[in-house]
Amino acid sequence: MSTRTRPRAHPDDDTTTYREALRAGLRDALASDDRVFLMGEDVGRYGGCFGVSLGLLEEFGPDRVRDTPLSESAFVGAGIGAALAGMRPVVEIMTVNFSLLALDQILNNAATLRHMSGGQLGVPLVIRMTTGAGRQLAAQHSHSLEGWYAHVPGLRVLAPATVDDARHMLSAALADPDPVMFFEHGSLYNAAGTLDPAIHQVDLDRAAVRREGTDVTVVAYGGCVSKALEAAEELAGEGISAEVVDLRTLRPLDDATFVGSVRRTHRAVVVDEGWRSGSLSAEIESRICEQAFFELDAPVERVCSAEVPIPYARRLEEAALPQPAGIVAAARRVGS
Amino acid sequence: MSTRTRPRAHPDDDTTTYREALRAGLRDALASDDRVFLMGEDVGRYGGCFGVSLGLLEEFGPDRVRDTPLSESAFVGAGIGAALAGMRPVVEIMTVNFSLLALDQILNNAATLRHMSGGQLGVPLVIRMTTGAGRQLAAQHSHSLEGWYAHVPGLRVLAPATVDDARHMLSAALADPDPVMFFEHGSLYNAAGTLDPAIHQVDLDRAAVRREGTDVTVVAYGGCVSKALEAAEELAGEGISAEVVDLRTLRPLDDATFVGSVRRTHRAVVVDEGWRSGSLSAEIESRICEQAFFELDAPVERVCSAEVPIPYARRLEEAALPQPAGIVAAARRVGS
Amino acid sequence: MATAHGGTSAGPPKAKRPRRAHGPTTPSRTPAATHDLDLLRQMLLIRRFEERCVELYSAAAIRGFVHLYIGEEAVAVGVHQALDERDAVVSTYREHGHALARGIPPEAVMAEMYGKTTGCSHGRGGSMHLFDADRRFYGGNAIVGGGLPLAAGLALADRLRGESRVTCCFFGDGAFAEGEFHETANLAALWGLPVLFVCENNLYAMGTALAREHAQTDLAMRAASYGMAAWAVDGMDVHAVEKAARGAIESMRAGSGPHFLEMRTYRFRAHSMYDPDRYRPKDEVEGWKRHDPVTGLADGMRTAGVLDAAALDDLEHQVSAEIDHAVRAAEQAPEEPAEDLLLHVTGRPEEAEA
Amino acid sequence: MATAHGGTSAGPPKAKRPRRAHGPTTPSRTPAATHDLDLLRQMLLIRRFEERCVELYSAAAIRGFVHLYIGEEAVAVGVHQALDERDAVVSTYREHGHALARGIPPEAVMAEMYGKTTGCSHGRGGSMHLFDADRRFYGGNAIVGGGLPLAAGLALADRLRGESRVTCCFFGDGAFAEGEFHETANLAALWGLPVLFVCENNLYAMGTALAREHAQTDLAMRAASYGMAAWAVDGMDVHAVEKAARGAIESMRAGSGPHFLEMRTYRFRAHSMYDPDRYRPKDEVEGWKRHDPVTGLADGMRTAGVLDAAALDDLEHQVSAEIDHAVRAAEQAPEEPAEDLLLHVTGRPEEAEA
Ligand SMILES: Cc1ncc(C[n+]2csc(CCOP(=O)(O)OP(=O)(O)O)c2C)c(N)n1
Ligand SMILES: Cc1ncc(C[n+]2csc(CCOP(=O)(O)OP(=O)(O)O)c2C)c(N)n1
Ligand SMILES: [Mg+2]
Ligand SMILES: [Mg+2]
Repeated sequence: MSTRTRPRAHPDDDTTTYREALRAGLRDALASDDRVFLMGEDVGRYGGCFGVSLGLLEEFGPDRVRDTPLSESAFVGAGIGAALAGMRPVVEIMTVNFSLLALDQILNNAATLRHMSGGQLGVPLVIRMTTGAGRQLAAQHSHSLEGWYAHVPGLRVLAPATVDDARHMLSAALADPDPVMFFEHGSLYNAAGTLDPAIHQVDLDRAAVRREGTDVTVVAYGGCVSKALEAAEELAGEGISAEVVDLRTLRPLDDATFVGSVRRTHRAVVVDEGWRSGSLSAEIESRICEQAFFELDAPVERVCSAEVPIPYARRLEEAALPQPAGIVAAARRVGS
Repeated sequence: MSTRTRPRAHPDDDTTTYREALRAGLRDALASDDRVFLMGEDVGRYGGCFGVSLGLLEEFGPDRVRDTPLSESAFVGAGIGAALAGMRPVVEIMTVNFSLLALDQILNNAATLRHMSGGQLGVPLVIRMTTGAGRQLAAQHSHSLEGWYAHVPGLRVLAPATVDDARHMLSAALADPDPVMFFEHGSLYNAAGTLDPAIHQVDLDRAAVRREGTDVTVVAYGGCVSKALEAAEELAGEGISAEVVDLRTLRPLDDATFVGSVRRTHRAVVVDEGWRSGSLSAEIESRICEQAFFELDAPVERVCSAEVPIPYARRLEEAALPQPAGIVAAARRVGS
Repeated sequence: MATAHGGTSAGPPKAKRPRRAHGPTTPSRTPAATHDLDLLRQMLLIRRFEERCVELYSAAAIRGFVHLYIGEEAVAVGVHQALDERDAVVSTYREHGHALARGIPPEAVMAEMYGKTTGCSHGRGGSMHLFDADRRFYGGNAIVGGGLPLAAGLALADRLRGESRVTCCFFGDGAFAEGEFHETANLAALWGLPVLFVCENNLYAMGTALAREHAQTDLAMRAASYGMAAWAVDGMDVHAVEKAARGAIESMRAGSGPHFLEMRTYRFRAHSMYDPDRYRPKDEVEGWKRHDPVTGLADGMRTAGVLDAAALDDLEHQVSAEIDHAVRAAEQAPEEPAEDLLLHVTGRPEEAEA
Repeated sequence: MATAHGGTSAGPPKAKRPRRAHGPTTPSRTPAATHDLDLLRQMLLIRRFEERCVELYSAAAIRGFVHLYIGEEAVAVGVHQALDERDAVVSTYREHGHALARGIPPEAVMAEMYGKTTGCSHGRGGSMHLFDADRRFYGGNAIVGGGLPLAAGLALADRLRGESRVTCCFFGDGAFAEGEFHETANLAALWGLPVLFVCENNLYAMGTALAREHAQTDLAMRAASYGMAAWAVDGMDVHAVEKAARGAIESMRAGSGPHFLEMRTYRFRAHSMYDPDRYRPKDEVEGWKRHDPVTGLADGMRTAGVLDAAALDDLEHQVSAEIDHAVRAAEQAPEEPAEDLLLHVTGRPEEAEA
């Protein structure tokens, strides 16, 4: 199943968009558990800044689809408090760029209360947000900071890249006893795909092999999965068989799947929209090097964002971000 | 020169503490450039929460040694604004734990304004803070988040580990045209050492080899340097010659020094007080693997903090943090 | 001050509009009339500039997020009458009006929207990040509330150097809810910093009406609780805005510390290009449009006999030509080559690659 | 309300102390006298408990940061009279008093200070992170202002479920300057959440006096600007505190939304064990000590004839025995083995190692 963006043909064809899939997941959650509520800036009357929650206010009312003031620290903290009290809040931070304002609450309360209290408390909370660049939104609106969250013990971090994951990850996240960070890449909302009718739930502990291959392992997540698949397609034309692993969960990492793949292909390219230095790609590379050192035939290559605040100008932005061509080139460099 | 903590013998011996060295650096800066001022919570009347700025209010007055309200975002942002206007502020955030409240200002303004403005603006600002664990301060007061800052283009990140660096890095930082994050490990303030009279300035672009060796390279920074040296001492007793590299600057990383060392020793251990997953240690390891892949005789080992909010109980805290014994064991594991 | 400015009111407050006395029309314009003509020209420039932006956005010549100031022009233009070049300005993502009123040439702003090297941020910033160091225009900030602490710092530098400059910080009613506002207001008042807080209360933060973002919607009163002078102003009336700003800034130059002006205004367009504007009653929008600051001023001038159809036509032509020129120049300007990507990350070019 | 509570005043405000009427002493105590004895016992327990902590800290039995509540006992004890077990409490790093007043057994608090498994946070939290889920005591927060948003969320849950519970959040005058206070106050007032904001204004945030942290030092007045009921209380008088808390909470249970109480109090000791306390004038400290809430209540009771030396002695002995027992129990309690380090990181034990 491809998640590449393409316009929906007509509303009654058999595809669904990532946005619609997310909305269906939210609707399900609200309908099936009255401890669940959605809270965030403009999730209600406006319908969500990217339209994800459109219609939910009308369906579930203002108590359960709750518009907040511009106060990221307070409403994220309030989500934590409500979770402590037994609710199952879904808090939307419009974008990862604003999540810094709530980071103290996330790190020092959500991720930590269970441990500090000696296991007495739990924070079953889902925090959703848009992440990533690619739409010429410039330096303050183009961050990919998932890697930071993936550094924090006590959090689970998700990056749905397909309509199936968009559709089903939320219910799994809400079943988690701990705070879950849920990253939606901004370039995916209009991506359409066909929901697999066989899937009713997803396993958050497993990465997914999105394409099988034998010559090189390309590890990606979120908005970069479709770029990796595009690169794999191009590599196939050159006779290089690339296996594409979609991490899906950034914490805890499913080493077994991607290291296992590298053990078979002996070569790896890691794709990450974060700035290269200190990005999650370094952790992936390190785990590969630690666990498959003697099976690696070449140094791991990383394809990341350039170390620059993402510029507005289109050509510069494109140059700053991982692109299929760069993934192809890296796969060639590892000698596959 | 060892930076291991030991009580000062008497005030007129020839050693100085890390705290005193920092204070001397601050005093110099205030005395020599009237664009410099120090600002932060309790830097004035109280003398700094760890006593670093004791006496400076009396010496330079309340305009230049400025107590702020508890408002990390506002006073860090005010430092950025004052830097934009041509001042050279030194902003103290009591500890890295509270820096999250100012992280939006640091990432989205300090690190980004130069680029967003197409090079018109610069933010010559130094932000000092205490970092690290080891004093039973528990989960919210024991963070090591230097790695996060080292991920951000536009910042320089320093981690002085010796009295010489504590003494001289500030003036170099103030000469930098960009925002500099200055991390002081809380366990070092009382560490005493002898200032090298030959040193009058330091090169912020270079890591330092603190101990030469031939069998294994141990890379460390900040509060872990003395632990690495202790481990090296013990390893020497076993006939293993460890080279200890003190990174000093965490962004930009001086790959040449540590990769060069590994090329000679063929083995590496990276020590980092951050939580292992996604810590700076992964970036160091990745660079080693990328640049010295064919010279490495064994997978790199990382000695990091356990993936747990740092607990209060002494025994647990000790178990959570990198310790010399763990470094020794890792060096043995890499087969040196 | 009582507020007729609730989220459900269908028009601006019926505040008295202080008017400067105009003499009878004479062949040579009075200074007041000349000033009014200039105000009108500036507001018209902003209005027409942004209308052109809408077209260019549809044509995909401009990308990213674009937030229009249409309806709020009196605030930027009125406040800028009282600022001079030594002063500093900190703005938001809705800042075309502030930038133009500050005197940044339309070519430089338009080229920035095009992402061209001749843009006022060299194409790196786009609509939300207009900068002009020479004019002390410190952006363009896309984090709501993110500019407030900067403004305090700019003002602090002036205080430390004993300069009588002021820093003007624009921000919205939504930003007032962020912790940054509170911290900065306290800091500025505590330290007596010359910050002019200009709160553009357009009744909405994106789709959220004032009464759903604030427990207490009288923002000026709340700002006053920090111990600074604060009052509300009819933000649809450029004269009222100018008068209030002059009063505040005069007092600030004399050392009286920060001032807060709540500008009661309204955006006529949606929040951004993506916003279908589902959350505002049509008649509310129409009600406010009847108080259009541009036509309001023009009407007043006509009544006073200092503006006729020909003069207005003239103005429209001037403005239109200026914008045409800006667009042409932007179209022809060079794009930056991808090789230059890593410029301007640090002031130390040698290590641009970290 | 005029404030006699400036940073330089050498004593507490001379507020009227509302007293409950005591009848003449009779062999069987009146309910009021019984209640007073209980208040005294609780305050004395906190006082003596912390005095013991000082000794234990010197002996290195307790480590980390320890912040003493000595001088402020009337606030915790008075407020807790009005709370019941369905309510929730959110506290700070200066929370021994809150925890003990909430009814967490001294053994559990002392064992926590020792880092033992029998501690109320199983030794993982220490002095700054006391928790008791059963008693709805949600910590113990070492980030100044960090507990405020949590309190709003706890209260929101109650609101959504239609419960008439309240959440009491303690915080300091310093925390009032953080953006979190502003955002939370607005949220609570906007949504009518049953949060009781108890601001312990002890005139200092570490070494920074009130007037150097706030432009406007009348904190109750400023809280009122959010549209919530707010008033100042003599925090050295346990009866005044109790009365104010009862009034607020009664009104909150009836659905009147958040309330704010500014407790004017003073810490008799330094900020923490590391603080040489160089920033407070000696006579200021001495002045406040003359209004010691513990001796104040005891003196009042003696005057009213409901406490004699023997009874006080008795109390002291009881309290001392209780603390002795807590210390002994803590000393004998087990430490957690290092192998258990990774427990309680997530609720999913299988992946404690990430
Ligand atoms: C910290 C932060 N949160 C959310 C956003 C998304 N956002 C952009 S503009 C806006 C509304 C701001 O409203 P207001 O301050 O009233 O300004 P206006 O747009 O009305 O001029 C929001 C929510 C943001 N940019 N920054
Ligand atoms: C966000 C944050 N900034 C700074 C600190 C360091 N700190 C701990 S307590 C304190 C003073 C707080 O004062 P106040 O709120 O008045 O409470 P008090 O200690 O007087 O009870 C400071 C600055 C912190 N813990 N958290
Ligand atoms: Mg607005
Ligand atoms: Mg205080």
